[in-house]
Amino acid sequence: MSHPSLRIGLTLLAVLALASLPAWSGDLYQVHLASLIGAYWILVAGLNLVVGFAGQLSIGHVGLLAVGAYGFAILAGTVGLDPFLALPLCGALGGLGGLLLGLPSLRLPGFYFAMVTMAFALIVGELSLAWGGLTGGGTGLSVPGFPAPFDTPRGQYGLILALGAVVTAMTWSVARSMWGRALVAVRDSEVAAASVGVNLFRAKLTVFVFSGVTAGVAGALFAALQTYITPDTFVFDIGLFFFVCIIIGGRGSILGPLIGTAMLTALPEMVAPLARLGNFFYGLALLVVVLLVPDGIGRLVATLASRLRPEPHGSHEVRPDLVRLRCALGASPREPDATAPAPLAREALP
Amino acid sequence: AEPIRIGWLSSLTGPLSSAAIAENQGVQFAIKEINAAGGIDGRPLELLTRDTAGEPTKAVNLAQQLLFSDKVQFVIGPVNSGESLATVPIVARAGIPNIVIGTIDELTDPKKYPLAFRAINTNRQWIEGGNAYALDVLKRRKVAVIGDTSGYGTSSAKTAAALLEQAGVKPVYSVLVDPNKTDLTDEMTKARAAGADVVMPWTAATGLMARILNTRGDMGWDVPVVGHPAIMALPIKALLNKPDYWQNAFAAGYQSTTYVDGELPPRTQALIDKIKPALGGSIDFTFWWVALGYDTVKIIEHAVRQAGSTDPQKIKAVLESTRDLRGVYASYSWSPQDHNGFPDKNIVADIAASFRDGCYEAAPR
Amino acid sequence: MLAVIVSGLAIGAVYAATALAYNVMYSTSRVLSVTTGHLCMLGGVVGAWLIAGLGLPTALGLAGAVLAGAAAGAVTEIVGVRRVLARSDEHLWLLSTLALATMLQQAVGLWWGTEPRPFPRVIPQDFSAGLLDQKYWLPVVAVLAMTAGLEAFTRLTLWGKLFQATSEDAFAARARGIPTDRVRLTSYLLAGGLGGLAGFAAGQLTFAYFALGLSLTLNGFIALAVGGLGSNLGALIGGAGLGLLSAFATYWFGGEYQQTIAVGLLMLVLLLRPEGLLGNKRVRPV
Amino acid sequence: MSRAGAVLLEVEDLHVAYGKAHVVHGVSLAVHEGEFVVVLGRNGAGKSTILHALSGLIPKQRGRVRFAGVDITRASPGDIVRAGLVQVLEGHRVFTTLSVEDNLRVGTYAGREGASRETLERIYADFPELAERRHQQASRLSGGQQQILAVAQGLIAGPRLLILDEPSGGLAPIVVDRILDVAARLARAGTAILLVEQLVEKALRHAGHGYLLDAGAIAGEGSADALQDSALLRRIYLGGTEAA
Amino acid sequence: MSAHATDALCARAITKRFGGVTALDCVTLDLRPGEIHGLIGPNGSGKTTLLNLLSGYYRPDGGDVQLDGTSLARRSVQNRPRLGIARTFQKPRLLPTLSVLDNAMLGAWREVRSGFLAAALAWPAARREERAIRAHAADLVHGIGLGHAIGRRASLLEHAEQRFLEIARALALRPRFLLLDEPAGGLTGAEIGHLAAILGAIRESGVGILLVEHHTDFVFRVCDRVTALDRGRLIKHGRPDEVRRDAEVVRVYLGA
Ligand SMILES: Nc1ncnc2c1ncn2[C@@H]1O[C@H](COP(=O)(O)OP(=O)(O)OP(=O)(O)O)[C@@H](O)[C@H]1O
Ligand SMILES: Nc1ncnc2c1ncn2[C@@H]1O[C@H](COP(=O)(O)OP(=O)(O)OP(=O)(O)O)[C@@H](O)[C@H]1O
Ligand SMILES: [Mg+2]
Ligand SMILES: [Mg+2]
Repeated sequence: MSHPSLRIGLTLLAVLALASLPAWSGDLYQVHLASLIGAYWILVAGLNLVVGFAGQLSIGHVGLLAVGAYGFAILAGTVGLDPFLALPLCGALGGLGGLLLGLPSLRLPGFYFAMVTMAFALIVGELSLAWGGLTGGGTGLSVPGFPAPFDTPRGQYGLILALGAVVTAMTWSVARSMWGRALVAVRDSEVAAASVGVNLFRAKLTVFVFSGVTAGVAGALFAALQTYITPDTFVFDIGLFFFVCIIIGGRGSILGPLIGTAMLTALPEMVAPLARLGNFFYGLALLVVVLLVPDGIGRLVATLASRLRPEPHGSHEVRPDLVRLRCALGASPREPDATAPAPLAREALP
Repeated sequence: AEPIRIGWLSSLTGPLSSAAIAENQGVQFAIKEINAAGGIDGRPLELLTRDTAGEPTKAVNLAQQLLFSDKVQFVIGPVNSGESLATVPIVARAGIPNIVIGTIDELTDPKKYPLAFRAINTNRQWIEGGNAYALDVLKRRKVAVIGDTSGYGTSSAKTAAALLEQAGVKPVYSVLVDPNKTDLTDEMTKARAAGADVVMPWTAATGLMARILNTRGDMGWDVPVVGHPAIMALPIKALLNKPDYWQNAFAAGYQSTTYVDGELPPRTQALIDKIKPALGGSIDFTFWWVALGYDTVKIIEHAVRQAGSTDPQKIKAVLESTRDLRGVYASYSWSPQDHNGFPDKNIVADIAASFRDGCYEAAPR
Repeated sequence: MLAVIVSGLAIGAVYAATALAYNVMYSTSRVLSVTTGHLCMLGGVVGAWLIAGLGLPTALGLAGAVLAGAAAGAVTEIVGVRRVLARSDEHLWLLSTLALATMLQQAVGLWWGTEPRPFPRVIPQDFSAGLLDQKYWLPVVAVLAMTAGLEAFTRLTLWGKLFQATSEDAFAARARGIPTDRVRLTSYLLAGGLGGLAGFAAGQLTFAYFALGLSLTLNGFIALAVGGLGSNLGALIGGAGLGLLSAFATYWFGGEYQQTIAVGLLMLVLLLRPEGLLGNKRVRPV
Repeated sequence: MSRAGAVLLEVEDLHVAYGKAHVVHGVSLAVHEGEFVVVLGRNGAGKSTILHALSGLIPKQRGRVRFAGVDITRASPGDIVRAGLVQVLEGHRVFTTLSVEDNLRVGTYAGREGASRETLERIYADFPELAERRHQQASRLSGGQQQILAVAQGLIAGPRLLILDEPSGGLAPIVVDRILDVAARLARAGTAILLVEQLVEKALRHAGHGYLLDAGAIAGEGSADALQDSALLRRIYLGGTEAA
Repeated sequence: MSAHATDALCARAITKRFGGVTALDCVTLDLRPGEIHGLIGPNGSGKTTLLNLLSGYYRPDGGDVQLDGTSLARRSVQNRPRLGIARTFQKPRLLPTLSVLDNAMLGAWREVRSGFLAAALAWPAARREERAIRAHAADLVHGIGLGHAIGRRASLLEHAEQRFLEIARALALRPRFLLLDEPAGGLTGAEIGHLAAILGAIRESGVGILLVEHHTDFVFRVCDRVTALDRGRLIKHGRPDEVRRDAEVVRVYLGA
């Protein structure tokens, strides 16, 4: 890892660049696109903990996005709550959705879990059509915007940027905390995780609910950006898109998926032929990543960086420091004799 | 002179692309025609076509792009209702006139969307046309309503049932089916058991429509089918088990594209004659989409000429005072209170199995 | 009521056939491929294209459908499974087959169009046969024949044993001189062929439609998980059960809650019997 | 060194690595026609790794393997089995979902063409416990019976060289004795045997020649009798290498 | 065998069957604080199985596992580390993408008091806790001799380093009892010497160690007591020198 002050400087620079985007980008369309990326990212950041860290392959998060979006349209629109009150409620709603989905499904093995999440997305679509009284059925619902100063594209962008920064910081903290280690353990070795006392199901469920909360918030913001939502808005492909963002970004990387989200949202907009290919493009991107860079671009960057600055090939010799070990073990300090050979068996037995 | 930039949100690929492709023919043709004649007041038209693939999210992005990046002066479309619901408010907020070609009722609202003007009929007009034929001409009272579970299907079926009840007819059977459901035997059996004497499908899914007709035919049930224009779409023909399953089926259609005594209205015939060579000499899709696409551009031409500029407020004023603007597809009238330009009388009932040059025979009265 | 049962069984047969294709691929690789439903979809589309589009005789259309399915199966194995298994990362095959399925569906959508297209008559039969129409019994006959054939194959032939040996312990199988890569490829070819056949047989029921794949991948999986992973008879029962349940659910509640009810069945079975109705307890899924 | 018969298997400078972990460092060994050779070494010394590399199951980093005069360094496992080099893996790895008889049939898949393939009946005569259970699923066999089945699976392929990797693993001594007796009988009948075993004494009692392996390299070799009393063997085998 | 079982981890008359195989047949063993208890026996004699029963991976078919006199029958695998029972694996189970320090820190999971939200919001208490765990883990990593590799990804470690890291992770748990499955497997002589020293230090701190091992010299040198198994049965229990001389043990395991 690079020098901490350098890293802080770079982070500041990136934040500044992002914050001033409305100023230097000439047109509102780009601002809208950036807002959309931001809203997606809020979901992807939470999902990343589920997919990239805990290794649970959820391909149906679009269902939770829809829950948040409809929640916002109903709470802030139909019910008439203040949007800033509705927003956290949508997060709670998303979390509840995550809990309901996670409780039965997180005990299932990989493919089973993936299929159930996919089915969940379809069920949410089905229910949003069937419960017409609440959701407007096929006609959908119009979504109110946020009050001034967040009612313009630039204002919306500011709001999303702020929330996105908070969520990023949260996932960042989680990833670097004991929870992050526990989640990676759940992904890479359930045996190791259990051997240190990680409750696998609880850990998975916790992080899944968190991803539900971010998905709910993202849904609310997404709905406000769309101004109008119908069941057609939440096609299964979007769930696939989120998933691909993470895989391309790199599992176990925090910022890789952000790059993935930005790239995959912006590329088809910029390159018209890609838009024609639609899902084919996402499929191809996923396949190429899985076959060629299974660790994703996040890891690729890290690998390249470490290659530029090769670690001095350290020794592999194990040299115990018994004094320090005894200290760490909190043993009664007998005679700290670091040079003494291995203590032999005690003569007498109890 | 500075060109007039028109944004055209079209779903040229993806599901339900056939209507958009046809409309695109009309739009392109009108643009070419006007530009060949020297543009509008000397200003050429520049068309910016954007393919939404029928996805609302994409449509929103592309609408933003047209409005803010490309800075268009007019927006036509999008084609599908779901997309239109999402983009109309955005175009409205940007203060750009929007020619709406979605049929969902909510798309026009002079207060919320002061610059959105609809050229196409509303869904309600279609349904009223269908209902009128079933109730008043065929004299049926026991109606079975079939919708699909898509957004469009559910809302149409709901409207249809509501309108029927207003007319004092409560449907004897009403059902929503998955558009990809492979078998409709039980729905049709139930409809028959409920005593239905007319089946009214309101779905734009051709596969489902074909299955309804096939099931009716296979059951040997000779009940008239009256409903959404998808009944008479040409692809249905290929999906039918037997050609004569298409008999005794009627759909809401347009006066402008209906043969009366073998004759089309002169304006329609003229456009067909003009455009046919460009289409390779034959028309194998529903022609009214072409006419509609053609008219959207002509409406813009009319507005700009009358207003003498592309100023949105002036355009609004012109359109709101337009009466009986004669297009190919319909004659349009908008007012400050009503932004639906399509008059009820332009809806007629057609015979489904009467496709010729993209137009249809009028249903017997 | 009879109509509900017949149509439920017919669509259930398609789910069962998809579940069988899952089983065949799983039997050598312990991989559940997302492309499974797309193999059936290809059978329908290619069959319709060859017969209705190119005007070939029905028998050639059938052969083409089976070949197309088999080819897609082979692509799944070579591109999506082989390298990933060699790297022995448990999760990656889900991603690679998902990627392939997405590409396949989109490619067919671009080429064939996104509207359902008709599937020609396979056997000359009048349309007035009602519930005896071929569109109902063709898929059922096909899946019964497939099940019988597969059971005979696994029980009676040496290759069937090789399949089982490869899946149980590929390393030990290689030590016995069994070319496990070839065995696995064969199973994917076979699964693809079966999928193509099923898609062909069900063509008149489903029409030739590009988006059928994903729905079959899901519903076929539900049939598989309900019946029990690895059991062909279970696939048959699971498929029939799911088909009937969907049909009756639609009959009673309308089509609005179809998916919800299907998944409800899945969750219920998984809660009560995680290994499925006829599944082998010892076989750890995935 | 005086070893009878022509060289059947010849391994030169074999290196094997798992990723970056170099496990076998330049091993060379030979097995002659009809010879009974044992390889000894403690846990993790790399014995199984060498055997897997010989059978083509894992890639070789470097080195050359010749079998019956043919270079099989890069041959596929199938071709190696067909050539007559057959390995019985450690840990009674049979196919438990198949019946006993099907396990044996699978064993014939890559059996040697033209060679005098052991017939089922011959196997059943040698191992009556398998004959009794021929239609039972292999999962029902006890560990010892499974190990016998694994050896039988190897025999039915008609080997010229049979490699046995720790056939005694988890078995009762009496079963081990029978398996080793069968191996010795095969060796007398002309099939070469390469045995890896932890039960040093039993192994050396049957073997003619032996190699000692330590940390992925050959630490010593010699006739079984010579090895029996060597200090090297004790040191390596009982892990007495630590400095103390 | 001690009759009172308080302050010890005990297996009481444990039987475990797998299908037809009886992997353990009425085996009793107690592990006391501050002692190293060796467990030896031929391959497949049930050593790993016994260890798995103590750490909760298997449930016994007969008998009971007790800690301080109370049954652990209802405690799951994930629960036992919280009671202070740590273990290592015959085949190291590390997290390949994490650094050595992170792997060691994972061992301290049972000390984490702050919840997910506190971690996400980087609450001061959570950060303090994190710092303490990091410091302790770093001490252990250095102490056990992996200071040179503390920032290295675990996938880049040599076999011996992996084994030591597993022990460090188990120690991060601050265990009362430590179950080691063949920790010396594949180590060189010098490394085995280091291991012996480390085990000594651990014993001094009052931790009870169960040592499953094939390196008999090593076992007899460091252990306070040794139990020998054969085909699931306990054949000898006692001081190292007693076990080493036992005729049965020599016959089935040590050889003449
Ligand atoms: N698949 C693998 N990946 C990485 N390392 C491995 C793998 N298999 C074995 N090893 C390592 O290679 C070394 C040699 O292992 P091998 O199995 O060849 O030993 P062995 O002599 O057969 O031991 P045993 O008596 O336990 O069978 C060991 O240190 C082991 O940990
Ligand atoms: N999960 C299991 N299923 C079936 N049998 C098992 C299982 N685990 C262990 N066994 C059997 O139980 C017996 C004891 O195995 P265990 O692993 O405890 O031996 P061990 O003493 O640790 O041997 P080693 O020294 O080789 O590690 C063996 O016969 C083994 O095959
Ligand atoms: Mg070995
Ligand atoms: Mg063991």
